Amino acid sequence: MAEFLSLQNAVAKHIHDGDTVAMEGFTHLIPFAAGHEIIRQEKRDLTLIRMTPDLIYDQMIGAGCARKLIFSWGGNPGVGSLHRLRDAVEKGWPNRIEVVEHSHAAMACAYEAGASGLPLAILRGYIGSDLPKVNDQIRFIECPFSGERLAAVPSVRPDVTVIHAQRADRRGNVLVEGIVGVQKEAVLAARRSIVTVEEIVDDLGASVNACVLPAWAITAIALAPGGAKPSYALGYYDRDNAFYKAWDAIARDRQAFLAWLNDNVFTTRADQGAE
Amino acid sequence: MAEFLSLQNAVAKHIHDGDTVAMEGFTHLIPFAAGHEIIRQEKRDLTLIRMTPDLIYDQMIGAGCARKLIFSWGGNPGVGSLHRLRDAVEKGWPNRIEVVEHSHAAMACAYEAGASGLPLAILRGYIGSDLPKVNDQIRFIECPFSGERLAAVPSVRPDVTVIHAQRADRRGNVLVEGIVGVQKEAVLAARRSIVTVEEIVDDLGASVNACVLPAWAITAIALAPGGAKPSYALGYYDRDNAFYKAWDAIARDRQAFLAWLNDNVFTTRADQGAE
Amino acid sequence: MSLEFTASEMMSVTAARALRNDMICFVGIGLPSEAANLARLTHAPDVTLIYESGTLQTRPDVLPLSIGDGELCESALTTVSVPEMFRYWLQGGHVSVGFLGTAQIDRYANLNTTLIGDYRSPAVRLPGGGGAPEIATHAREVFITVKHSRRTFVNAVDFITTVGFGRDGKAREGVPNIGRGPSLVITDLCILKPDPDTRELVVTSLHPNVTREDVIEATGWDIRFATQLERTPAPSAEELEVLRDLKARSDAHHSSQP
Amino acid sequence: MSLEFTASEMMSVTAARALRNDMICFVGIGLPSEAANLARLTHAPDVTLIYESGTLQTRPDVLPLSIGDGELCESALTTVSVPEMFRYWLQGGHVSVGFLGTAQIDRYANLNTTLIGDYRSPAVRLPGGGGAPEIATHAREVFITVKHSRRTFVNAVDFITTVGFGRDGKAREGVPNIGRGPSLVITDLCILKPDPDTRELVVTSLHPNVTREDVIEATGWDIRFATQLERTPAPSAEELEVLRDLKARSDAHHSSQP
Repeated sequence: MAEFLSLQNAVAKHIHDGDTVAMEGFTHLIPFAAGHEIIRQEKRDLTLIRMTPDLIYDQMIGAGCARKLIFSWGGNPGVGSLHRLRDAVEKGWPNRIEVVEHSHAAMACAYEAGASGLPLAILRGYIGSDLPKVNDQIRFIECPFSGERLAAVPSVRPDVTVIHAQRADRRGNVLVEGIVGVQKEAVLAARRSIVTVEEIVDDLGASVNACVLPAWAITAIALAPGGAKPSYALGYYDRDNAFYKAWDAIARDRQAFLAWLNDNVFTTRADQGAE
Repeated sequence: MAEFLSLQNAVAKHIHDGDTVAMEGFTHLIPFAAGHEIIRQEKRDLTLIRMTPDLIYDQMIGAGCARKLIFSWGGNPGVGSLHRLRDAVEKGWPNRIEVVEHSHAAMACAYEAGASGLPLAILRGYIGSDLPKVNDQIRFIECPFSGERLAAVPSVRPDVTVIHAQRADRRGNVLVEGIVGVQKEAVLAARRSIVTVEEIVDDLGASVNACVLPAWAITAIALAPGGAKPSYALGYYDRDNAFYKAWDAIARDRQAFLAWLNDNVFTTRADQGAE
Repeated sequence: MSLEFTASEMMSVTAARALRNDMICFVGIGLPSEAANLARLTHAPDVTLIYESGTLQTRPDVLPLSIGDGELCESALTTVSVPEMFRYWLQGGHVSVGFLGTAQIDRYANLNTTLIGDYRSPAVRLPGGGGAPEIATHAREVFITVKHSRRTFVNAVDFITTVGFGRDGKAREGVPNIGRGPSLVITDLCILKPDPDTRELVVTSLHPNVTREDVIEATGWDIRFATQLERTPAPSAEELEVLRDLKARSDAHHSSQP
Repeated sequence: MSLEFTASEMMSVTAARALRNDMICFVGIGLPSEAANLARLTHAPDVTLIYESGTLQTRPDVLPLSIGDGELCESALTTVSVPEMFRYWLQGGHVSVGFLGTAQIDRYANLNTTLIGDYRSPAVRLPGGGGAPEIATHAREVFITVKHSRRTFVNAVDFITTVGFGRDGKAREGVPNIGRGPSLVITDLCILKPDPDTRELVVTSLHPNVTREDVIEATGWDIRFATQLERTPAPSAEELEVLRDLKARSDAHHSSQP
């Protein structure tokens, strides 16, 4: 049953060094405030799972939180590279990280299988791709009915999933709206979950088939207004595309990155919001 | 791209003797008007797929449309037996029908796999049940990662799926709302689809993550107000539970059934609505 | 104080008492639904009820006739597709108790809702499995409620639609990711629980005014009784009043045409 | 009439022309998105655009910077989850054309967006596959748009992230349930199509003012030209105006902070 905690307490209580952590949000509703709190609490040796690492994992990797990354597209969307990710992969700074790489289709199916309590996901995928040569987690099975060769990947089952959502009601039920990505699947696939929200309301105002996570499917909820910035929250604020562009120059240089981190994360408190 | 047709023309054009037909709607939005039109057009040798045959298939089986039934729960919900289904299975009246029987979980997964373009569905299912002994379509595979034994069933891929929905817009996009069952999956899994709707409107009035089927995923749309009666359409009319109870006596007797069929289906035109 | 009540009422009240406020209950239609909603309207106001039609955390004012009445959807926290219900919510491991009815049950709590007689030419064709085969294996535990008679409590079910503990009581042993199975059977005569070692159903409590002989007479196998046999408390006035109101409301609702 | 236009504009306009009004297009971010929206705003107002973020039939007023900008969701017919997008809509066979960009491409239209150099110690780590590996096999056909240079058009890609026709041109032969693969490559210099027999990319049309030598110089393999080599029509005034308006609108939008 969802417990209302401060973001600081939620991260301290539920994310531990060495954990496998999924922080989802497909461009929309990326949980930056939680990512910054993880950086501030200097969590280490995390296995980070995310379809699109985006700036949030670029920052966490640059800050030294990660030892492994499971992902399917690691760029700054519409801008270019994730320089902190590249620096870690290409030069081992601040530490070398192991990379396990999938396609989006496989990652999406792996989350879906995790939410479904299954050990594997089956898809028609990776045909002709070199990815199975470099990722031993990609296997193939034969369909017992058609004989067709299909790809199989292990399901995603994180220790903890972190997402950001528009709002929770006072009983701890959560509404996610707009581009819902794999957030529901990521929460249901995980042992524990932290949901940061823009606001806590009396009534979710959800339509009948809306994407609602019941309180009993969530571990902790933390109020974090603006907690998805510079990503966005439909109905609350727009994506800060200018910051995504500006990030390229910040992240390109180790010193500029460290200075940014100091000014914008380490000297900022969780309750001041992200960025 | 969805073509607007009369129900009579839609059934005549897209449902042929011998077809495999799925008519879905989980208690809610059952396409009775379409079922009655199929009876009126005396379609024969259909393989009927439906999780819960309900009164609609009881009527179609009693009218002699079916040669095979694929299902997972064949009762009159809250009332008792489907007497026409039982008469066909137990006594071969009006003709013997073949029965292929699953659990709900397997049928739901089989529709989901059909919509996903896969030849099979994988689930943790049928453990300890005798159903695999009497249904050779239930196989088992071993997970290549965990070694766990999991059930596999062929996906559902009907020739044609028929559903009833609240409304279509003038471009042919369709909104399904409330208990959405497996309707989206059934339409996407099929080669052709017919959607009957309560009304055709300028604007669907759908919320951002509503269950909407785009016009390009539908074959034909037919206006059929009241087309789900005695089932119901959320926002339009309630379930006629009294009729569901009354059906028990009608269906229990062959002559009473034939009289009902004559009075309520054969002498009724499609545009007069169901029941 | 002595209240008048029927055996059916005794069964529903006893079944309702088995649900706790913190449970996530996957509810079968009929008797389980009646008991689950009675629990919600009495001692367990926050019990979470899930129906296989996709309605999560529903609070119907009248008992649904079908598993997907409009009432269930309109009073639910949210409604998901049926594939999602079975994949994410049931198979995903979120259900603490599955609440089932049945047509036949045997000493190892195996359930038959498929048919009487031979599969290829049945004497009586029953509705089939529905959600039960996977509810019984994915829920952390299973409650069963069913009227007690020799027709229902049989020595060997004609068909195992839904596994209890198998023909030998050992069907769950060594199976990964499986719930612990039936933990409670509530009838109109008594309460039964599986023996911790053999898994055979044992009568643990007799309802008021029911004798051992009544149960033996209504059971198709040589039924065992717990050494510490209890007496089920009679329904309270409040339980009876809420149950009768609920049933009257529901009957009136299902008899009126829309 | 002689209009001024850049090679990039020529590429976008040519790529846009390849889309027809009745197509269901799964759109990659960047150049494909620019071309797809230009098509929608000119000759193909009803072309259906799908982005992997889950937005079905979207009509953004400005080009999205990311694959999931709010604009895409707000202007979509509906927005589905990412698993549903990849399972039901892409793998389910509803996409007529996948529109992709790339970092490297070879003569058999194999695409590399993973890395330059060796996988375990890459010289340059690129973003990776994203949606492309399955878009390329599930869509009925694939269009690719990319700037023409020796860095991009390489003799052999360092890594096949996304299959065109494989290292030998035969990767799709005998594979069930696979699309016909890349049918069109649009660069800032020319149009290329696979040879019907060998699947090797062949230049079929040169853009205005581009010579064979320009293409040879910019291609890392011994590039072939069709015997009936065409000349791509220059952009029309309307095409250029709509494109420039779209880009100006989009640049202004992405530079302003919310």
